[in-house]
Amino acid sequence: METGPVTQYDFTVMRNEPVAQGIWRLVITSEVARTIEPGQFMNLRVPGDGAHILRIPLSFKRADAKAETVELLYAVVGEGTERLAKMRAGDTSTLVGPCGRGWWLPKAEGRALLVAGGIGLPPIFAAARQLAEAGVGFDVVVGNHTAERHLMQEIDELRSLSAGEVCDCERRVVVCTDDGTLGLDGFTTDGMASLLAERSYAQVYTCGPTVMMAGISKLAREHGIACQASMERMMGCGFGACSCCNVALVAGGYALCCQDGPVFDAEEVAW
Amino acid sequence: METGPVTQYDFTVMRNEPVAQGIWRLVITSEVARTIEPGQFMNLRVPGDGAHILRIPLSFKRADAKAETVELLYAVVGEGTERLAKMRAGDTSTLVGPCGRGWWLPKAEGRALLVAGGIGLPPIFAAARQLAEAGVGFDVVVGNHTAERHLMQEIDELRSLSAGEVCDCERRVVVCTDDGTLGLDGFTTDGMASLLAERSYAQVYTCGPTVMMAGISKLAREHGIACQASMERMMGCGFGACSCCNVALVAGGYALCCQDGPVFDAEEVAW
Amino acid sequence: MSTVNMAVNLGGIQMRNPLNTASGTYGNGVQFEGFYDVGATLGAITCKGVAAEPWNGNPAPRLTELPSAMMNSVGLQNPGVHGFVERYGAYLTGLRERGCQVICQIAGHSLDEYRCATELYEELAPFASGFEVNISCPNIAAGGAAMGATPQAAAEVMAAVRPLTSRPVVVKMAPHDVAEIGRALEAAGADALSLINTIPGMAIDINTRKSRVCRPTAGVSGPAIHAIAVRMVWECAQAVKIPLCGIGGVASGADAAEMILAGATAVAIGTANLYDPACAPRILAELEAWAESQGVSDINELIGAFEC
Amino acid sequence: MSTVNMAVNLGGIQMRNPLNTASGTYGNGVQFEGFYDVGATLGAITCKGVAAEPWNGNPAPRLTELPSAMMNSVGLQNPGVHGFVERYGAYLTGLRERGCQVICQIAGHSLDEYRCATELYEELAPFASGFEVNISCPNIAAGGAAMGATPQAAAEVMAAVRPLTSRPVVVKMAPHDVAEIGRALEAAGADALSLINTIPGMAIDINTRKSRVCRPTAGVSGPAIHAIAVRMVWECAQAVKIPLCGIGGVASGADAAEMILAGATAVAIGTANLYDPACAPRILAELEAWAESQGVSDINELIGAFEC
Ligand SMILES: Cc1cc2nc3c(=O)[nH]c(=O)nc-3n(C[C@H](O)[C@H](O)[C@H](O)COP(=O)(O)OP(=O)(O)OC[C@H]3O[C@@H](n4cnc5c(N)ncnc54)[C@H](O)[C@@H]3O)c2cc1C
Ligand SMILES: Cc1cc2nc3c(=O)[nH]c(=O)nc-3n(C[C@H](O)[C@H](O)[C@H](O)COP(=O)(O)OP(=O)(O)OC[C@H]3O[C@@H](n4cnc5c(N)ncnc54)[C@H](O)[C@@H]3O)c2cc1C
Ligand SMILES: Cc1cc2nc3c(=O)[nH]c(=O)nc-3n(C[C@H](O)[C@H](O)[C@H](O)COP(=O)(O)O)c2cc1C
Ligand SMILES: Cc1cc2nc3c(=O)[nH]c(=O)nc-3n(C[C@H](O)[C@H](O)[C@H](O)COP(=O)(O)O)c2cc1C
Ligand code: FES
Ligand code: FES
Repeated sequence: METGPVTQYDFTVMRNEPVAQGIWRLVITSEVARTIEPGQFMNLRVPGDGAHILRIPLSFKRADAKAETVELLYAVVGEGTERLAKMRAGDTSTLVGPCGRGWWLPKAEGRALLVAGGIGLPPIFAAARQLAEAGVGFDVVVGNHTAERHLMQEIDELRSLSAGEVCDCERRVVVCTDDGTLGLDGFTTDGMASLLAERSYAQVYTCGPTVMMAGISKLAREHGIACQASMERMMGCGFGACSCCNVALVAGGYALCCQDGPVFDAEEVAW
Repeated sequence: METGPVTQYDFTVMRNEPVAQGIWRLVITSEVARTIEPGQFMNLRVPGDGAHILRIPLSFKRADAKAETVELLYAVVGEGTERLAKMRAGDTSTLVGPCGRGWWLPKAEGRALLVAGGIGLPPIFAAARQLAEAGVGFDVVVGNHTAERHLMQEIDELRSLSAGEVCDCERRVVVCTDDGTLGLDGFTTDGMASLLAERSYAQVYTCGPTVMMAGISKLAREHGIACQASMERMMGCGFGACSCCNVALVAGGYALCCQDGPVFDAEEVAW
Repeated sequence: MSTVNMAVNLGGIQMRNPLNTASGTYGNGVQFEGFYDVGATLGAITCKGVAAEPWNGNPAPRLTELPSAMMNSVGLQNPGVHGFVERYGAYLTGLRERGCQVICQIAGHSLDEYRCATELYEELAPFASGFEVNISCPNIAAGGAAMGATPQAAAEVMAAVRPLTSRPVVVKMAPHDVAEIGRALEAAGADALSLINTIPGMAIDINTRKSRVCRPTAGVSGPAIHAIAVRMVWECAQAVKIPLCGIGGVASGADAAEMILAGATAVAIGTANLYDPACAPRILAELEAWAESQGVSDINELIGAFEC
Repeated sequence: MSTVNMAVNLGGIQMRNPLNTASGTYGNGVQFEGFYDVGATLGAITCKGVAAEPWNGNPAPRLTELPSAMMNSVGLQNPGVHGFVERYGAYLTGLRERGCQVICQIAGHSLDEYRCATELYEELAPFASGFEVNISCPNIAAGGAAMGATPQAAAEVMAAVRPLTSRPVVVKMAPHDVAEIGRALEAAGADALSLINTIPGMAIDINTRKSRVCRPTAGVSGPAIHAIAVRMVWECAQAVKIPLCGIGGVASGADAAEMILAGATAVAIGTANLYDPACAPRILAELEAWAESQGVSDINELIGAFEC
């Protein structure tokens, strides 16, 4: 039986500013910070337009339980995220959360490989912090169409993140662009392949466009590496009430992205 | 055949600020200022909420054709006017106008009596300026529920308005409140009655709640005075395209408020 | 200029592009001349419903606002065919000369009234490119929607009007059983169908416990009904061979494109004309851009091109 | 505490207040326990439609957004009566003990499946205060809406289920011919009717020319359909004597009040639960405040109190 820890919290905008081409950083204060785990998400009401009834589901980059702040990164892709970009410091609204099931620590010993595509970076960043805190070594592949979309601050932070990590080798952070304007000229699968040629991994974590994640999880499977993928679906509710966010399973039938995910064992997903 | 001089103009907010309890002053720049006449109105799109598709019809207080500015006064009464109150200097949108048929100058010689109830003041103010410019003497009755709703700046301006007026007697501006908190303790009909006891008039101009205008026009009729009333209806379009804004006529059938009005000969309206 | 042929044929009404206007939301065209050059822009306009004799329409209030929609109870206020032709005949004659087709709408409370209005139009309105028979007004006590409620009733109206004119006859359908009624109308000789009329709704003032408009129910229109309208156009398109004019909540080129993909030959703008009166040229430009993006040389290739 | 008696009786289901939830928009209640005390707040909940055997439901995507609305094509994904009782039986038993009625929804593709599900519920679900028979799901290929499309078909389902249970049976109706079908269901022994289910709609991605959801049509719900739903509740209330549960776009106490004035005994919150999951206590408070403002001592005095 599903239990219902998901609830509604108020939030107040502290900062909301563009940080890369079409990408904004949002920092909010909200009690949800106390309990939300890496890979979980929240469903924000962006006030103003009654014609858009659905909330906006967003993962987060970092939550500070003590300060009760959450840092999010979002791409402005449509009407709702455009409206979100107009919220100002001090504006308030509500969010539903913490939603879903986040990342789990690798079940096998060994290094982790994190692969983020586009705006898939925030939950991958949260996973990186979790791994660093748990002392699990990891490398990162971050891909984007073009240099200007890259979140340079986060890439720097990923390089330096450490919180007791037992580092047997230097962390690699491979930056790729589809158009070659920064770092490796290619897809994240190319970045992953280059790392796989050098190192071995016990666990892959990935978030990004579905076709990318399908490629990453295929590569992981071919190398016998466990893989977790954070999936995206349009969400009616975000907490298991409507069955609108189904993810097809290899075993047949569907799981609910908002409740059984968003993080899935990539092996179980019928890509 | 109706002709179609009504068009769509851009407007830019210059000022938008509260001036009395629940009443705001809006100053816009827009080309509509060149042609709009006292008693006509415009239909403003207040951007932001796609669930509210209709525009907001507003009369105006003053238009400056040269500076291309229009000054409006509006009461915040619902979702649309609340949204309007959030527009800031520099914000832009569109308006449809100039809509409808405005006031006409008195057909008979003599003094005019202007009676405004509540947020009916803006078109009455515009009529006052028109009369002052035409050299027609007038008195004014301005009513409101309570002192805090009164537009004191406009009342002062109404006292001093003159532009070549041939004044045979001092202008009277009677301020009333339903609750006695300012001026005469009573309705605008009481204010009108007190003036009628002293002076005679060739024409009454009125704008305010329908029941008030019905009372004023009845009083005018009883005293044999012509009366013009500016009517309000929910507006689908504001320029004669939908027939949603019907006003019942004494002669039977309906006129359209947005096209045949908003200013009607009060005698013709089936109150 | 568009590289795509935009001309379509709505049951004999040859339109330079698919854009039409929904009856009752466009005055009789002239009200929009201040916003854009009507004659140079639209494929056709559909005039307000007119009966043989003048109708007063319903008392106020006729309008209320709903989420992403409005609801009207105008009740077909109209000056009768004589009055209509007197006031608008010259303008509409000019409009046709400017290349915009003029569809005159026939309203009635009974078969006789429909017949009578058709005969009067035939006599007085040479400018009419064709007629639209309104059997779906939800806002009148007799006639209107009742005339279009069943396949039999709808076909009777069509059969009454058909012999009286050789010009194209479109029938304006209610949002109800559109496949079945569409087939009956096609069999009775309709040249085209337009759908949908407003969807009956109800809005109650909870303080007075009375309707927020003059009658208990009224007609919902606007963006809120668009998806429902597209579905009905698609259902009707599966059922008939005659062309359709898609109506309901169209406010953008994308909305119009959906109608065309669902099977509409023409698309009429309704409520959007009221709140966004300059929308038609924008919608047309968006529609053309879409047609170009689809790599077709003729918009007719996109009619019904929805892929299941 | 309200000074107005809020208790109502929905065809034998005794509710402490008129608030119910719309099937498929409320999980099975437990999902809302984090938002408010479900057992202490609602008059009843209606569970997700469940069939005798588990159904996978439709493939992704099942959801798209529309103006003031959403459109779903879930297709009744459900774990079957066994799975349902196993997972939710304990919770729902507790819910009833907390004073909230539990309405279990019966889904099926055929008369046999409806019978089978009813029998299984009778055997396994003592916690059910009553049943709701879903004859109106627009998102399944066989059964669903087809089972409720005509008065005859609807009455057949009711007649199949009726002998199998002595608990109250509500029938969930499609937005279609509600007066006529309502009368047929009443005659076939329904204790109450709930309406409306979603309105079929269609949304096309104009670039791919494909549906934006997994099937060509899907079900529109939310504020956009409220006025249409109120009208149908009113039409149905004129036609039948059994009580109604009003559903469609209810998002405020005022919306619920409109349903009651139009003739609904109970009111179910649907889509609003999804985007505003904490709404029920607020709606209840608003509804109580309204009832008080109307100067009645019992909310039942307001049922059908709309003044024409
Ligand atoms: C669990 C989860 C976590 C997410 N985390 C982030 C995040 O951290 N940062 C971020 O920028 N975005 C994130 N998203 C995606 C984000 O929710 C959508 O981009 C957003 O809802 C689009 O809203 P809109 O109104 O601006 O766009 P719309 O105008 O609604 O649509 C624009 C485009 O976005 C797609 N889209 C709309 N809603 C969703 C959705 N719920 N999921 C996926 N795609 C959608 C549409 O298909 C369309 O292509 C996440 C989505 C999910 C499900
Ligand atoms: C020709 C004309 C000129 C007007 N001039 C002014 C003006 O100068 N200043 C001013 O403050 N107001 C004026 N109004 C009224 C103004 O248009 C409404 O107050 C406004 O549209 C309310 O919008 P809303 O969304 O805030 O309110 P809603 O939430 O839509 O409604 C709040 C209340 O306002 C009423 N209302 C809504 N729309 C209208 C409307 N079009 N006409 C009348 N009442 C309405 C409703 O019945 C309701 O009681 C004028 C109206 C008309 C028709
Ligand atoms: C104010 C108004 C008046 C209408 N009058 C008529 C009419 O006279 N005849 C008719 O067939 N339809 C009439 N309609 C219906 C429209 O033509 C159209 O079918 C409907 O509004 C749906 O389209 P929309 O959502 O784009 O407005 C009217 C609609 C509105 C809003
Ligand atoms: C996601 C979703 C799933 C639904 N599933 C069911 C269902 O299983 N059984 C049913 O009778 N109705 C179902 N419905 C219809 C609702 O119960 C309700 O009748 C409809 O949504 C209209 O109400 P609303 O506008 O308040 O949502 C579903 C609706 C939605 C939005
Ligand atoms: S979004 Fe509602 S169940 Fe997942
Ligand atoms: S508001 Fe449309 S005709 Fe007057």
